[in-house]
Amino acid sequence: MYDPELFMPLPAEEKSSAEIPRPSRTYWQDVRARLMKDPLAVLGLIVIVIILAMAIFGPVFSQYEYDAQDFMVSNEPPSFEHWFGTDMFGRDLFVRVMYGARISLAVGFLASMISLCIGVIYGGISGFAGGKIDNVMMSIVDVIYSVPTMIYVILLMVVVGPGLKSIFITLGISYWAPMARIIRAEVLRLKSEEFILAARVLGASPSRILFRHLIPNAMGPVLVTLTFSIPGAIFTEAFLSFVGLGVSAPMASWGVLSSDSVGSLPVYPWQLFFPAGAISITILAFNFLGDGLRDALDPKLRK
Amino acid sequence: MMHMIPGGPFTDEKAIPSFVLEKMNDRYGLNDPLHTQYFRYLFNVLHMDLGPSYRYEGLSVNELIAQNFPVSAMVGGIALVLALLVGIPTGIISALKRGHWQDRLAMILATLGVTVPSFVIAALFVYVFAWRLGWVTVGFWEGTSTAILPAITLAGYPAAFISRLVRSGMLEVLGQDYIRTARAKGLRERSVVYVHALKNAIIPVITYLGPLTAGILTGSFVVEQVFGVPGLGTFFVTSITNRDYTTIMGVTIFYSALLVGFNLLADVCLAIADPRIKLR
Amino acid sequence: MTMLEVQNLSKYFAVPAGVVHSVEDVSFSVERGETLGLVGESGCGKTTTGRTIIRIYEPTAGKIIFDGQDITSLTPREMLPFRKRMQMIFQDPYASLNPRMTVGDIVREPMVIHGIPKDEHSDRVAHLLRLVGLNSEQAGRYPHEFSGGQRQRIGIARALAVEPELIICDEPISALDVSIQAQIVNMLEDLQKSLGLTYIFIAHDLSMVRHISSRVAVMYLGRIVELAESGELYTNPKHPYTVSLLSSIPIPDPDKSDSREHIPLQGEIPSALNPPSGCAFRTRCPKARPECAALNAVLRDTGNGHLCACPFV
Amino acid sequence: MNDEILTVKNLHTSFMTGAGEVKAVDGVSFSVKRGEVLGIVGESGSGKSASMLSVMGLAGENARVWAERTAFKGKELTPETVKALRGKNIAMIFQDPMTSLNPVLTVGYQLRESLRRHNWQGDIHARCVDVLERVGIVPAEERLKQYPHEFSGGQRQRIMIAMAIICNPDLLIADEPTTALDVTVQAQILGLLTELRKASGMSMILITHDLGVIAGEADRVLVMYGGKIMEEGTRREIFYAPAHPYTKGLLRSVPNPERPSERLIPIEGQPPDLLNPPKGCPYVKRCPQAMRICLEHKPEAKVLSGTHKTSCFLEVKE
Repeated sequence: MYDPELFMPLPAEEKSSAEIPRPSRTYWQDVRARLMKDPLAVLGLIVIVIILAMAIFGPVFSQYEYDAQDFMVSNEPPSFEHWFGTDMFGRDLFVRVMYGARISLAVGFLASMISLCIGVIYGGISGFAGGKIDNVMMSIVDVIYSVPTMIYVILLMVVVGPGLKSIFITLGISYWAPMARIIRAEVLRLKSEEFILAARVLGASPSRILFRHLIPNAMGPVLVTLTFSIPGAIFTEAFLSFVGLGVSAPMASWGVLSSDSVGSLPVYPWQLFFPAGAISITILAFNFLGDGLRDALDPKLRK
Repeated sequence: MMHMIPGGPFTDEKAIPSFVLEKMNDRYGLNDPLHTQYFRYLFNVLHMDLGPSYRYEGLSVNELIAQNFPVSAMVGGIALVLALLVGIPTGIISALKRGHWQDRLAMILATLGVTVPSFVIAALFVYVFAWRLGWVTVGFWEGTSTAILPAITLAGYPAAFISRLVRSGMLEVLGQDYIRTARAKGLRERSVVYVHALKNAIIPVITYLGPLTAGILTGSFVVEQVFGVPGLGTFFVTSITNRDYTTIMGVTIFYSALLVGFNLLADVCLAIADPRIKLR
Repeated sequence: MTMLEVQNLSKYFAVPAGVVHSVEDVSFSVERGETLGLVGESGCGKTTTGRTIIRIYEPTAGKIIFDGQDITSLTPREMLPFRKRMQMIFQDPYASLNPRMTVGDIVREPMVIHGIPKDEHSDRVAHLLRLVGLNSEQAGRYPHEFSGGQRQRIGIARALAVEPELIICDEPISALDVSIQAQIVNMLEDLQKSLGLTYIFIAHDLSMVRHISSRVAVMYLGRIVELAESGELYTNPKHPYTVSLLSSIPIPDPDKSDSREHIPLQGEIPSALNPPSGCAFRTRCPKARPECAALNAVLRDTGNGHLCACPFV
Repeated sequence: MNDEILTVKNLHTSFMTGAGEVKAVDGVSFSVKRGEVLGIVGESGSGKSASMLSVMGLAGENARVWAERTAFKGKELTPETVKALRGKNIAMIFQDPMTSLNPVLTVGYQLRESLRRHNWQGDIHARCVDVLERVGIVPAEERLKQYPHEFSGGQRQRIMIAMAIICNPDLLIADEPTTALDVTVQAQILGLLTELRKASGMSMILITHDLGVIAGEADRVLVMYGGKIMEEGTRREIFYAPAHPYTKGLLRSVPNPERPSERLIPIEGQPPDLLNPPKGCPYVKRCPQAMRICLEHKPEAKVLSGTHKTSCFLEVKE
């Protein structure tokens, strides 16, 4: 069985040919690939897209107006005419829930964006500056933290007065504290990484370090926090509306719709069921997406 | 800050004669310069006096809190204990049975618990248990028996959150080097899990005690309302609608003091559970 | 010709528990074209010394003179031209490259910062990658697609991009496998010859330091205890710490390992928060005497430029 | 045969990861004799730790372990019998003393629980004080009450050793016991291990990447690469008459203490990708003497002398 050919020296080209290069992928392509492998996260994403689409286009295509009253059909149960039934003024609940989605989602996204902006700037400066500035800035956050957010929000709402605009403002300026903490922790962690030291040794300016090195690397946790803070804001809005501090009639967020129907719950349970279900499903979808995103970004799973 | 609110506490639908208004403002010291009012209030708060209520004539905020808080404390206390009793075991089970049906079920329930708002659960409970099944009455406070349903509702979110916390804590701890050491020593799986792993995995739960209390507090605002519990939460929400400044302020200060207390308690527990942390 | 002179350099850090004396009154000079080794165990201040020289840390006291100019208190703007002449290679090949940038961007960044004309960038990146033994087609790839040794090469290419004269190598091989370490050390030696570089080589692997360095300084608890020509230091160590340290290095040769004398040290390095008085090594020194607690252990020349901080040798 | 404490034949271990199956150990056979020190040397990913963890049943949930035979003192090992031996007859110490002790339990508790588990006959407290004193942690009475964070890295490794020897094991597996420590502390720990071994006559498997440590401590040596044993022999055979190109390359790539400034001869190339291992010899891509056969076929171990074996086609060729 001796085959002298097999014992010939192996030329250098053939050594390297044994190497199969894996396709080059950027970090975000990697994350997306992992996210798409998570069925719950994909489901969450699909649900969010559907809800968004319904919120934006739904009311336009409906034959009913969200504030059109029709006493002939008040308190109707769900039917072919009115999919979710009607309320005590005979308004179509399906349209009102879709319209409520606009408000709830707008609150969720805008309030999160406001708190994200404040949090990123505040936490970024605090972590980047370090030392005394950091101590003072974080003490302020700690004080804000010591009062439960909801009490803080309620007090602010009482001051600013109910309404959609106040909800944006209040949520935006009260939800930035956790965001600021996360950003700061992330910046502090990254700041001592050797690639940041390398940039400093090269003489990179603080703004270059911040924008080229720190922020792109801190984006992962920020994105995760954002996906969790959107449902948080939606929930808070619903909560506020429920205690009577939300948007005023005839506008209707999901919270207002739920709140309005609590009184008639024993008789017309569907009036609570649909808006409450919408809130729950939306929050659930964002949570699935957030969980999936967090796992996809986890460096421990990276190979 | 409270003075920025549009409308005063005595602006009402029906017009009050101006001299009455004047007299009332005088009685509550609202005609003094703002800073005098502020320092007087601060002084009183430091002496545990939260001042008189604007709305409930002849009652001080202290008395009102004393009147309403015990009910809330009972509901909240039951909820707290429930959250821990349900959350910790389910967390451990789902970590140990990772990937099995027990874990899936526990995590689906936990996700629902975290995502379904408390007022939705509250309303659902009222509908099912009070109206459909007629097991409980709502709106009449009859002590402990009526406290159970609101307590379960309040415990939902924290129990779910604790369960997730314990699960991820256990999973992380079970991958640590010292667990490998414990196994290499030939210890029984029971002692590995319940002594070596649990003692470490429980630490985040202790840290969560402060926020947990805050969550139960704020949850009580709506849950008490839906169930008709005559507690501090209901009272606080009513005060907001009534613009009863001193009461709002007073209850907020009371809540904050309560939270500071619980945070302190949590810190003490943490120092006991984790020898690396020293009390300063 | 002196490239770098460090005079009485100290660096303290304030921590909640007190003040850490990381670097205490360190003086040495580095000649153009040589490699100065800086060795010691963890916590001895060798990395802090390197980072203070390159002004990532602000020195607490002392002077840093680079090519005849005092750079101790230059502003970041004034420091910029010196950053072009003085670079650093880091320890952890996984943490020292920005994971969100391509290899090409990483090597190009120094050129952007130092205003090298844009049209030269691509050629220079390709040239640098070839210089460190990588393929210039790999410029579009991300750091996580490379092995530890390859990543360390990328870090070296980045440092070389500004054509520096002095490179501080901060434990460049300690995170690498034995078979890869030799690749990197050989490459550093080749680059030194072809580009006329000066190195400060920080490491805890004494045999590698001996191999690459012309002179070696031994640090203990923030101070230099001995400094000599590399051959002299290893064959004729004078400070009791150096003697024990050298006797502790495992030798990859069974017979020599068996026959040599071991001088074990008692205990471990004391805390830099609260260093011992007098000679910092006295708490572990096999030859400690009562007077060590009070003496001022400064480096002195024991002949032929062999400096030692112990007065009893 | 009675002389063999541990026998392992044809061991395979794979780890199931998100990116695919990692073949960490691929057909490893060896034995440890009474009283000897078996050194296992290899670089990261060579499978040296994974093979020992597999034998001990500690490789983790995502590991698939298969072996033709594993035996302890001639008795076949099963997953159940291994459990009974752990901590009592076979003890293990790990690389990172900072993370290998439970931070929330006292040192005393962590020592006592081993004794309790293995039904120690005698005074448990006295035994704890005794072993702690033997590893040089004094005053033992007070230090038993302390927590791991109150000790330095070297002291924690001493405590790990105390925990390992507390039940008088027949075999101690030391997985990179000094890698995380400074050289002077490393010398202390290695000295301590030798002293304890000589006093009790226990065998030891010493896993390390440091050729110097192996040269000083081991009686016999296994050289591993890419999940396989490349060469096996006595310490002198490995260092003075290496047969495998990898062993030769490894020895050449560290500075020669006799001629310290002589240029090093590195092993070119990068370590193999274990997700995608080469079909033949794992070293083929870096081997200066690689042949065509090495690309497709796995070499069998060839006995060169009573104690010296190597897996290389160069030996077969001659």
